[in-house]
Amino acid sequence: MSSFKEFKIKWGMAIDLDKCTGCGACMVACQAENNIAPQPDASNKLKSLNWLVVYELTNGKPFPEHEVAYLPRPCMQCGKPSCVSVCPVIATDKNEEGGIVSQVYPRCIGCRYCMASCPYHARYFNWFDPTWPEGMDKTLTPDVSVRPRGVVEKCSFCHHRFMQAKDKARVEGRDPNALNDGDYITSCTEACPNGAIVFGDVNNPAHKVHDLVKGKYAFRLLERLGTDPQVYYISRREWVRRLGDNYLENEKVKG
Amino acid sequence: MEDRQLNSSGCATDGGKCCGGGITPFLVGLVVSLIFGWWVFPDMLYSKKEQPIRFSHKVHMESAGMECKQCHVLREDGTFAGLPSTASCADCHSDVMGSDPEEARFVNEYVKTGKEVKWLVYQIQPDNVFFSHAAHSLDGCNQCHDFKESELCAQCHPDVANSDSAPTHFENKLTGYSKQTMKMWQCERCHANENHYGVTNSSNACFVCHK
Amino acid sequence: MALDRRGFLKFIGGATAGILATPVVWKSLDDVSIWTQNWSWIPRNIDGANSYVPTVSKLCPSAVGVKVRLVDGRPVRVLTNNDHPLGGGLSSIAAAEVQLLYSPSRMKRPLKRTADGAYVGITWEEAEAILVEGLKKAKGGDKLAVVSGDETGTINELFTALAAEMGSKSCFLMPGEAQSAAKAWELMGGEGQVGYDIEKSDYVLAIGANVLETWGPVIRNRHAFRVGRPHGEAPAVRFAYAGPVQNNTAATADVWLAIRPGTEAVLALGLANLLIKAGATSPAADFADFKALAAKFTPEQVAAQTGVDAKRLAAVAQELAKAKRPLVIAGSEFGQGGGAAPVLAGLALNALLGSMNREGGIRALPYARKVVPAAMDRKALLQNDLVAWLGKVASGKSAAPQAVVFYEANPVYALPQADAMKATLAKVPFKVAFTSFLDETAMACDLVLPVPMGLERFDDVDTPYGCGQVVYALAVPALAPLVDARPAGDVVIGVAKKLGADLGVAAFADALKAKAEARGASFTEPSATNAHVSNAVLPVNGIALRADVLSKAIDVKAPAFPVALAPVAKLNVGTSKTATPPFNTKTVRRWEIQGKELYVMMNGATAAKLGLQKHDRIELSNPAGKFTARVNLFEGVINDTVAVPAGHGHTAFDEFSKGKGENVMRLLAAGAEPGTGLSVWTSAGVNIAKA
Amino acid sequence: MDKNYDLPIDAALFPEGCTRCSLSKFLVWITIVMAVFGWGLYAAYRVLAEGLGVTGLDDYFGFGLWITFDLAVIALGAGAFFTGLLRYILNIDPLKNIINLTVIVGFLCYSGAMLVLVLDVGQPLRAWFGYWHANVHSMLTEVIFCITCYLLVLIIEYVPLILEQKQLNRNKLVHAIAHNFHLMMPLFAGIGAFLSTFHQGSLGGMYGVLFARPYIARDGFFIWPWTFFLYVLSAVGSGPVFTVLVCTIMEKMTGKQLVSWEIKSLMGKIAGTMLTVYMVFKLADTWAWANDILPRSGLTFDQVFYGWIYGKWLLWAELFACGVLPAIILIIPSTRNNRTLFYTAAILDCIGVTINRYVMTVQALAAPVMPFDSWETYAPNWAEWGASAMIMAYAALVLSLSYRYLPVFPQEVKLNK
Repeated sequence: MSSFKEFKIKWGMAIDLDKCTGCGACMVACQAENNIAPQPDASNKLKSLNWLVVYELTNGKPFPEHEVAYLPRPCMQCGKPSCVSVCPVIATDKNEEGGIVSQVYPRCIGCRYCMASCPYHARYFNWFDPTWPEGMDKTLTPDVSVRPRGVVEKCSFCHHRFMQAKDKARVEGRDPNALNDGDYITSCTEACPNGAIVFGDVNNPAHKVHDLVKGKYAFRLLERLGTDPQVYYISRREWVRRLGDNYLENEKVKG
Repeated sequence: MEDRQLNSSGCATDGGKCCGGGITPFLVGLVVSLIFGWWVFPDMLYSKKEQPIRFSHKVHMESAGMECKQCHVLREDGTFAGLPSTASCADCHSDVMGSDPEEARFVNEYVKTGKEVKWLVYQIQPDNVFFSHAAHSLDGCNQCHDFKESELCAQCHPDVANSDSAPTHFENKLTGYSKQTMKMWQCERCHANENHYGVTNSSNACFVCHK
Repeated sequence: MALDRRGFLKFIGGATAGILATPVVWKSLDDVSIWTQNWSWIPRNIDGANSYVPTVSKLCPSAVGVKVRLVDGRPVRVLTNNDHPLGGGLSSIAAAEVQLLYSPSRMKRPLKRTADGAYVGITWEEAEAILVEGLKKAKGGDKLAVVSGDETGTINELFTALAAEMGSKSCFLMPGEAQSAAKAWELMGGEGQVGYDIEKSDYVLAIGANVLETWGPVIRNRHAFRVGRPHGEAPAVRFAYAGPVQNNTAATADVWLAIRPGTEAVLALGLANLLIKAGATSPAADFADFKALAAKFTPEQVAAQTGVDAKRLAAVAQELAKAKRPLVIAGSEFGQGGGAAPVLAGLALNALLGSMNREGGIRALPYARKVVPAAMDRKALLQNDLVAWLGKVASGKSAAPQAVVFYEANPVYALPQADAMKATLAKVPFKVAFTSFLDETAMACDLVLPVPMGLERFDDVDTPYGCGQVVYALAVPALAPLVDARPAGDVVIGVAKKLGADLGVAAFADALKAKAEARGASFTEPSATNAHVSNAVLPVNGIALRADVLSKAIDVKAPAFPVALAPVAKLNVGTSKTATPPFNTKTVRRWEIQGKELYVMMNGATAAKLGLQKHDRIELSNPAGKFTARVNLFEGVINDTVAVPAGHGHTAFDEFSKGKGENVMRLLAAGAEPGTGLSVWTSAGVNIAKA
Repeated sequence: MDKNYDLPIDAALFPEGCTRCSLSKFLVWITIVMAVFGWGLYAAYRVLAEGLGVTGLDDYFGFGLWITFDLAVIALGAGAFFTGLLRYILNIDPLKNIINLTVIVGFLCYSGAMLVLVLDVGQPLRAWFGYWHANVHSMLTEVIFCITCYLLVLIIEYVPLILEQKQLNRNKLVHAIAHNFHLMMPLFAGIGAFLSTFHQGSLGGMYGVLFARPYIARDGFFIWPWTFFLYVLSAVGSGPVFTVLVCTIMEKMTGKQLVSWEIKSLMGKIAGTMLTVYMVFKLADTWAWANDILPRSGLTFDQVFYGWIYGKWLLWAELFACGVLPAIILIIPSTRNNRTLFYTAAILDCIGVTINRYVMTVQALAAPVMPFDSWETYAPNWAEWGASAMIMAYAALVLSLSYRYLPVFPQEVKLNK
């Protein structure tokens, strides 16, 4: 396994699960932003393509002790991604400042080895060519290329917005590598009406997310497997935090 | 049936005798395919197209004293406008200015009708490529180089500043791209050059150029 | 040269060697792979200059303030507008609004129904002629009815003015929370429109009212929630929710009080009882009566009727009493049919908590003055009860009108007892729908007129019910209509003229300008945010608690059915007017719809009692209707209750929603609320049998 | 040459001294095979023209029947390299009597696997990226290179057999080529053994390196997880008996004895020995996995099994019924020489390896890692079965033609006198 770079900038998310109601606005905003095709029947969740999926979590107790929580799952942009080293053709990599795991569609041969490696199911395959209802393809944004069938895709943290923010900084004479908090946020972050997602540079103390990820109630999914995700979750509810990783019966949960 | 088979196998056995021709057929085959591969095939692969209007960059640069970025504008949000719209050409060419019949044709066919010109772009890139004109600025490159604006542009684009007519556009029939569309290795001449990294903050990471 | 086999083989060998030394193979291999990046049947990116148009969504019931991103004039995204008083995020419908412009079920031209029942496309001139002819026959004596699906727009003034000119007062809004609230507020003697200042409250108790999903201006509510709950920190504002299902509001609320469907008012009175015992009082003249009424709702009594846990009830009462600026919001868990009693009881609670006319409490907001002289004002319009009227028409107590005009309303799908309503509407000889989509109601009309979608037209939103402030927002077109649609307002003005009536405005835009002025908005032209906020409030004096009405209206009978029915409304499946937008099929939960089948939720204990397991196919039935569905076990449902996702089971629209699941409205039977006469359908029940 | 009109009309092409069924009977058989092949071809067409959505694969099961099929046939095809290694490098001479068949079976398994891969990758037109843009860190790259090279070796090993066809071999040049190829065979066998070891191993390594999938993640040695070595061992522990089984099926179908019992028994002994070695390591690996890797991931042994479809019975069957049991039968001479027990053991051995490849592929993907994730099930659909059947038909076709026209079995004439 290859070693991975450390980056000066590390884009990350802090998602407050106590604020998410599972309304789905982020999922819709993601599809529209990233030119993901709609599906007339998306009831087979194992074959419906959406970079961001909201999982339903339950504390497993019967009524009336039952509690429910919703967990939006973008790509974790792992610090040590299990998907990158396995790709036979370097279609995915983690080499750009910011630490976003890239996926280059014209390079992908569609072997799906990366999908097998990802325990978060963050990677999706284009089982068919994407189609839009007649005329709806006119609403495609110019920012993200449309993927043909046969390639794997995943959340890119709306990487194009990063590029746009840098270009805007350049024409305004600012340093593109020192973006202000909020100059670059993902489509889901922007859309969430509850403000459940905070996005920014985890390494930059001027960004709100920097402190949030260090909070007492912050955790990451499957931390002990060593993937080192750049997406953090926050919940004051212990049972929610416990569902973030596998625990043996006698093990204590963090926070 | 039996006979025929025996005959055919017989021919195979005495094949050694008719082993004539020596190396000649091999050489003929070699030469034919070399000619086909190097001269005929490239011609077959591309279709030639001319620009809808014979546009002279030279006139605009020399006579009108314009710079590239006056028409090929970087917008305020950092995006690049690429080719000027008919409306922006009409800022000057609202009426025929010179004696060039092509200009007159442009004014009559496009400015007056408000139609956009379907210019052919020599460097058109696939959708999966993100190219930032803002990042490839004169300021950035001239920290070390000493480019004039047109020289910088000509690093990737055909050097049209001094030409009176636009070059022929060769379109690849298979891929739909221009013959001059840069391949990734051409981008990497700079991007994979580590001397650039500290100076321009460039890198050769995938997502710097892909979308 | 004679070429024998050997020679030929040598030639081939040479040619092969040669071709490998040319670009033919290698270039082709490369170009073929480049070709796979650019398959002609895969849509391309189209570059261009960005521009942004701030507007307000007329599509989303939460009237969310948004920005539309255009690329060279081509709309590509609906984006968050943080500067808008109704913005601050997106709803899952508003987020899909741009794409809905190209919805397969969008109306592209006027249609008329021919004698054989088929629809044919016609021109607008023909359509207007048919409309004028049809309306002429409905002149005089309430022979024309208008049903509007727009609660907040000035467009209603044009439609109601037309009706008035035709001699009719039968103008209705589609049922919603606003009608129940208007009735309750009126009974209490309140003036203007009741408003809830969620933004400044420190304790919000929502009884029934699904404040984060279907009640009021949801995105504005959510924004208040967002501000009150700083990321990763202890919440500055506590939220409590009472309802039968752990819905989206309950999911993040600090407290979920599980109560049986339709018992919101009982819960509120139970809380009132505890608060009064703890010393709460009110200057209301009928406080003594109210106290006496509330005293009957002891915790035991409330627990028995609502199923609420008595300890949790007491805890919430204490929290309310302790809070500095508590606010109680009562309503229907699925945004309609709740009657006036819950709102009345909820407002009474606010009175006990001193929340009347206080920051972070209840506000009385002035209605805007009419700008179309002959129109019915909002207050009057809210008093008309569509369900009750249709019930009278069905039973023959009222004569069926000669003509009905539907404006962006889909009553055939969205009214309770949907099957019966459809049959009733069939009695009307001439039906016209102004709509953007070919919905169930349009499919039942004689004439269907396409209106531009919200992003293609000028329109307005005036203080949606629930807002704590007067908010007037202008919708401005981000693009010209993509189809042959005409703004309904202008069509109405033109038609009125042909019928010989002058509505007093020359164009719909003039009405909007006048309305903006009436609201004191500084803009009369599109501006950067297009929204005006005012802190104007009306005095709240002499409020009565109306124990007399409440005592009659709260009529908890023993359940007539073994299982109570709790519809669960969510915005992601769209509205009755839009159905499920194409992108949103992916947001429907796995065990909500599978293929064409609907899943309904119940808890494990209920399922065990009924002998059911997850995925079992069951039939839900009552006198109003029946359908089959499958069982999903969800512990966030109160005992003996089945929670049914609403918004499915469309019989019109497109492949993204047609024929998927079942329409829960078919099982909801409407009754009249004693004491107020309002139609209610929040306490339905069903029989469940294995199918 | 005297004409004997009782012989099939293509008799002149038969191997020296061998008899074959009539051409019409042969054609009937070939027609049946081609029908199956055609069905698979249709499935392949649909997959290539419309996309992999026509299969039963999904985002949870990116790998399914085809990868299982590939891994299984590649493991079972290992008879080729291992027998080659023993025959040519270690000079175990009796194996010459079955070496041709092992080469053909190996060739079929590998070329068949490659054909399936063309369908299984989403963008077959870009498949060459695997060579041109290779990621040296990926185990799959190792697999791609080794399999390709090894397939070339197998072709080189197969070619002399074709050239030894009676009529072709009359040509002096062909004869000379075939002869010279044979002389070089030890070299190719050596290269083949090297390549094959690596790719068998890297197939196992492919799974073992998936460190975020506790079901298959394994620690290891240098860059290779233990599965690397387990796959090599399990392949050599089953490949030889698979060849024997193929041979026996051919014997049943043709009604002839093609390879003497001694040779089969020898193959059984070889496989049995290797299987025994494998089982020692496999049991140790399973123990370490259950007691170290799983608890380190916060999981218990019980949590990685689910219901009947992914139940523990699969593990017990793989380890004991199809592992330890056949190993014992095959290493003890008395049980090995009992034909019923021998064939039973051979079949169990092959089933065991197939189960191993199946659970490593499918169950590994089915096992949820996120605690709130769910177990999902996978069932291949007609398109996957069809394409797999196409490969079987292709193998049957090549084997039939090889048997009919090529001198595959040196002992055939002697054994059928």
